[in-house]
Amino acid sequence: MLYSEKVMDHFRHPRNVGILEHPDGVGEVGNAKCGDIMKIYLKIDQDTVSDVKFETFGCGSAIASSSMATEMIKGKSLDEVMDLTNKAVAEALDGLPAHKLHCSVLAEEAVKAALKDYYDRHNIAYDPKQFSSIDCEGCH
Amino acid sequence: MLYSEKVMDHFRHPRNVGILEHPDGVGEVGNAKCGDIMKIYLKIDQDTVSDVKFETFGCGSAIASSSMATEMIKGKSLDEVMDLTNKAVAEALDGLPAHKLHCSVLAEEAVKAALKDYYDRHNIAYDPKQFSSIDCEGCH
Amino acid sequence: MIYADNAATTKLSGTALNAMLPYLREAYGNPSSLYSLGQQAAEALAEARQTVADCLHCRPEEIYFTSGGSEADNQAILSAARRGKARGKTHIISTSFEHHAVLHTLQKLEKEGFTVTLLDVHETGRVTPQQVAEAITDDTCLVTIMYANNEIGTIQPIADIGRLCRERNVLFHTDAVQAAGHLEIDVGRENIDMLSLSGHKFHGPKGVGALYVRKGIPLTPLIEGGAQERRKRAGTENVAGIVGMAAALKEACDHLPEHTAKVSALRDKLIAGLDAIPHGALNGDRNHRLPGNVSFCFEGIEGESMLLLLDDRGICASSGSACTSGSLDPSHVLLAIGRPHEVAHGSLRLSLCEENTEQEVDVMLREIPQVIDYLRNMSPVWRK
Amino acid sequence: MIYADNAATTKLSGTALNAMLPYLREAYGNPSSLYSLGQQAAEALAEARQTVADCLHCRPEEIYFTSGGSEADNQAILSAARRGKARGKTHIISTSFEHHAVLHTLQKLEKEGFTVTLLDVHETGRVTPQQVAEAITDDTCLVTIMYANNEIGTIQPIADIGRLCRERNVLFHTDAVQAAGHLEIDVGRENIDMLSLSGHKFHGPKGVGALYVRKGIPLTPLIEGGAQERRKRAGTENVAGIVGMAAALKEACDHLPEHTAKVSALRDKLIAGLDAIPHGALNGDRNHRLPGNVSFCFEGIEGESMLLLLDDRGICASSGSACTSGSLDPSHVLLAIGRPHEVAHGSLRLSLCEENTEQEVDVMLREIPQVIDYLRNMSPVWRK
Ligand SMILES: Cc1ncc(COP(=O)(O)O)c(C=O)c1O
Ligand SMILES: Cc1ncc(COP(=O)(O)O)c(C=O)c1O
Ligand code: FES
Ligand code: FES
Repeated sequence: MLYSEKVMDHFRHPRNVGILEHPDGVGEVGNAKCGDIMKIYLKIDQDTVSDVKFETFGCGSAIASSSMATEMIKGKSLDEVMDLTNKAVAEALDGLPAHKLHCSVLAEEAVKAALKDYYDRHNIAYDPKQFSSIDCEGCH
Repeated sequence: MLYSEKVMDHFRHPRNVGILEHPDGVGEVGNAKCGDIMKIYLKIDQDTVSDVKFETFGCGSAIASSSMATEMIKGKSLDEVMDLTNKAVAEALDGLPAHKLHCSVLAEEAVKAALKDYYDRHNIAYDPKQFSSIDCEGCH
Repeated sequence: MIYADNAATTKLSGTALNAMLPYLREAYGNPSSLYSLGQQAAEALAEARQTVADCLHCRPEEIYFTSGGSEADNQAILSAARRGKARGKTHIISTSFEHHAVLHTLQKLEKEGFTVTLLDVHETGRVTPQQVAEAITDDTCLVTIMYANNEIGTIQPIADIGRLCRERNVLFHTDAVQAAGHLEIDVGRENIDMLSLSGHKFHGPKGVGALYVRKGIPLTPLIEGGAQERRKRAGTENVAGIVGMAAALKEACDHLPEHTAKVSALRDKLIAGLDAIPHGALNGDRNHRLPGNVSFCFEGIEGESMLLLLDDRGICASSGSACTSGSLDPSHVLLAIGRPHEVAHGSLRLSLCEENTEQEVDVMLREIPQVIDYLRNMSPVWRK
Repeated sequence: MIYADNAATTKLSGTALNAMLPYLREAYGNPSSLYSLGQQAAEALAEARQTVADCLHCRPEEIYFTSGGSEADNQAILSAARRGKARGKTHIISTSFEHHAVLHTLQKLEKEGFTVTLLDVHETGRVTPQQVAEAITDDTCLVTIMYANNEIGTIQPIADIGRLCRERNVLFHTDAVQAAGHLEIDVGRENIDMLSLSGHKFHGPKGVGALYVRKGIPLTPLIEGGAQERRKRAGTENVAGIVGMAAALKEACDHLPEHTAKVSALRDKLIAGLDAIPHGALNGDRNHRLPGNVSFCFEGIEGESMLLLLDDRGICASSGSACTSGSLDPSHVLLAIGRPHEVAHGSLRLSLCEENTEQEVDVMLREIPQVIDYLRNMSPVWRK
């Protein structure tokens, strides 16, 4: 198979699909031209991700990466969220095909974009360098 | 099959193989470098081919062509022998593959060379133009 | 399992397999060998050549066997280009939605100094003979236009283009990989100078194809070596494959009207059903299309996830062409007919053959809308 | 029937055929397709690639599947030449008795301005590493020397040539079409940069081959198009053929010592028997030769008639290489080892495999002298 069992499981049964009605932070990355858009909604309570949802337009590995990424940050402290890497997402999925690694990058970036949105909305200071520019070209 | 039944029959059971002890004319054409040599021995009685034998170094179609040519001239008048063509030999064999047509040319030439030898030996006048030059290059 | 990806490849027919088996078992001689076992193989090749020639209405000595459609396309185009260059002509006309076997070969030639005009195929997925006529210059050495497109199934006006090229004394090659065995082809009547086909697109084996080259047109080898294929294509012949391809092509051509009627009825039912899905659109002309081709774009979703979910439901389909699935870019064919990038990502191709059934069409018409709904619900770009 | 032409082609092994059948029947998916049926084919390709890599002692990503030995030779040489030209190097070293797939490709390159040195192979049919060392100049971009010759079976000092080329930083390609499956090959240990092989020479199917290219060496496609073979060889993969080739190669490699012992004993018995025929001579080195190769020249006769008569007696043999049998010229290989034209015409090649038996050798040793006698008796150049 092209994808691992883990990828297929998360693709077939994605966790946390949907939207949050009153999110504390929202991040959207990718673009439709490239065929991948991910949108992450965060609910944050006492520096912890109390709820998370995602919407994804994209391939199997994009959907699985979104699902896995939301699972990985749910209930975690914002510091832990900040430590999420695309590598960790891909590993948690038992690997992705080389030309699909960018999907895990997108998942990391969507999570970070949502977090940044939370900081911005709540006027919480952060180091902008922590949020690398989210750029479609970068992952090709 | 590469060759017709007729060719294979003459190849497998060549007629008139051998040499004549006291021939009236002998013709040898082709050359070993090209992989084909034919030698025809004629016995001539009253302007008629009373006996003919051949030796051939060559491929299946060269052997069959020699055999067929000798059959075609045996018992024939010298005028009839002079009319033998490579085309007639090839047709009598039910055709030859294109790259093997030169073998029938060789057979015609060997017969003519033997006839010319007979004329030369017996000081019989003939038109030299009737005997086209026998040339290895010609049939390639 | 519902196999609806016959444009990617087909199931080997029983007839073709049975024709092949002797050459995979006892009749293993090399066709270049003199002894009977070899000559038996040589005769099988000769028969296969005659069969393929009969199907295309040409002479056996105009058929060259290759390892597939790609090789045939490469050789035809490079050979025509060499001939053109020798005469000082370095302009080639093609279309923007050819198969990559054609487009990449043309790109290679561009690097060598050739000028390539890729004609627009419009929203219909068709060129017009007028476009070809206008594009031909004194410098044009080749027109190469596919018989039918592999993704959207549109059929080109080949006979008209052929006549025109003959009048203007320009070589005409057509990639008929999707057409052979599916459409009636007569290379003489259609004034085709060179034509490529591939065995596995009409229930023949994979890895074998043929190139028709009209008598009198010089052909340059792509693969040099032994004297096979009258010195135009070296390499010990894939005897079993060639025999299988010929048997499959004959079977397809013998049943052409019957299969066409059956398959296009299934196609039309499928198209009618999918037409009902909102924000979807049929790709390519509705009428001038291959009997088995159904191609749609659905907004708001991405093709690969659709295919994976359909696979879970036992439906084999494709999105764009199979051979570019390693790529992230949307199909150049869909872009060529004017689909925006984001829409081109949501394409679905179902390609049918005579073995598909009406029940299968019903199942597809039940499952596909469900899958599209499900994915649209998950999509941030879909306004629910 | 006694089949003694295994250098021309071999009988497909039962193992290989059984490995192929599923891919000719139910597992007909296109390896580029996403759904399970396609991925099943993709996995079969991956496994076959691993198998071939194991046999050559390289990595699977260094194996490219082709349509045969000729295509592999063409692509390797053209690709190395392109790379050389880009670096300003246009000199290629080869030998005078390579297969035409190599020689004709080199001739094509000569027309493009390359300089080709063809090393003498002596009466032994072998080059020496010294010859290669002396021929290499700063302008040399490629050394291409066959692993073993197809007509006379002589094995070249590949490991020594490989080491030398590596030291001198020159690419080294070897046409191992006759060696693969018959000799132990280790591309790493032997410093081989590129290697060609062909399935049907070791009981695999016809029309499929492989090219090994060491990691890091750029490879240019010969056939452009889809993304198959990591974009280096376009065209829908001959899945069944590739799987069959891999199975056959594995079987051959697994039994190599055992088959070598058996076949070379038969070979030596045959050589000893034919040595007794007057005015005959073994072609090529007696020791450094393929386990199955027996090649003689017999004076005073011509090869084709010998083959036809042997065929009548149920013996399949060859004279020179099968693929040049359309030609009237004597074998360039026999001329290269110094046989005069007239002698080269009288060549006989018997090539054995592990399925041949001692009784078959006895039959050949009875029949061959009779046939030679018969033909010599008919020959005007034979002094009786
Ligand atoms: C040494 C050698 N190289 C190349 C080839 C070509 O292989 P193929 O005919 O499979 O293309 C052959 C056999 O025909 C061969 O013996
Ligand atoms: C239109 C068209 N041309 C060429 C090809 C290439 O054929 P093959 O993959 O058999 O080389 C294909 C299919 O893959 C095709 O659909
Ligand atoms: S493909 Fe668009 S973000 Fe990578
Ligand atoms: S081949 Fe020598 S005479 Fe024609």
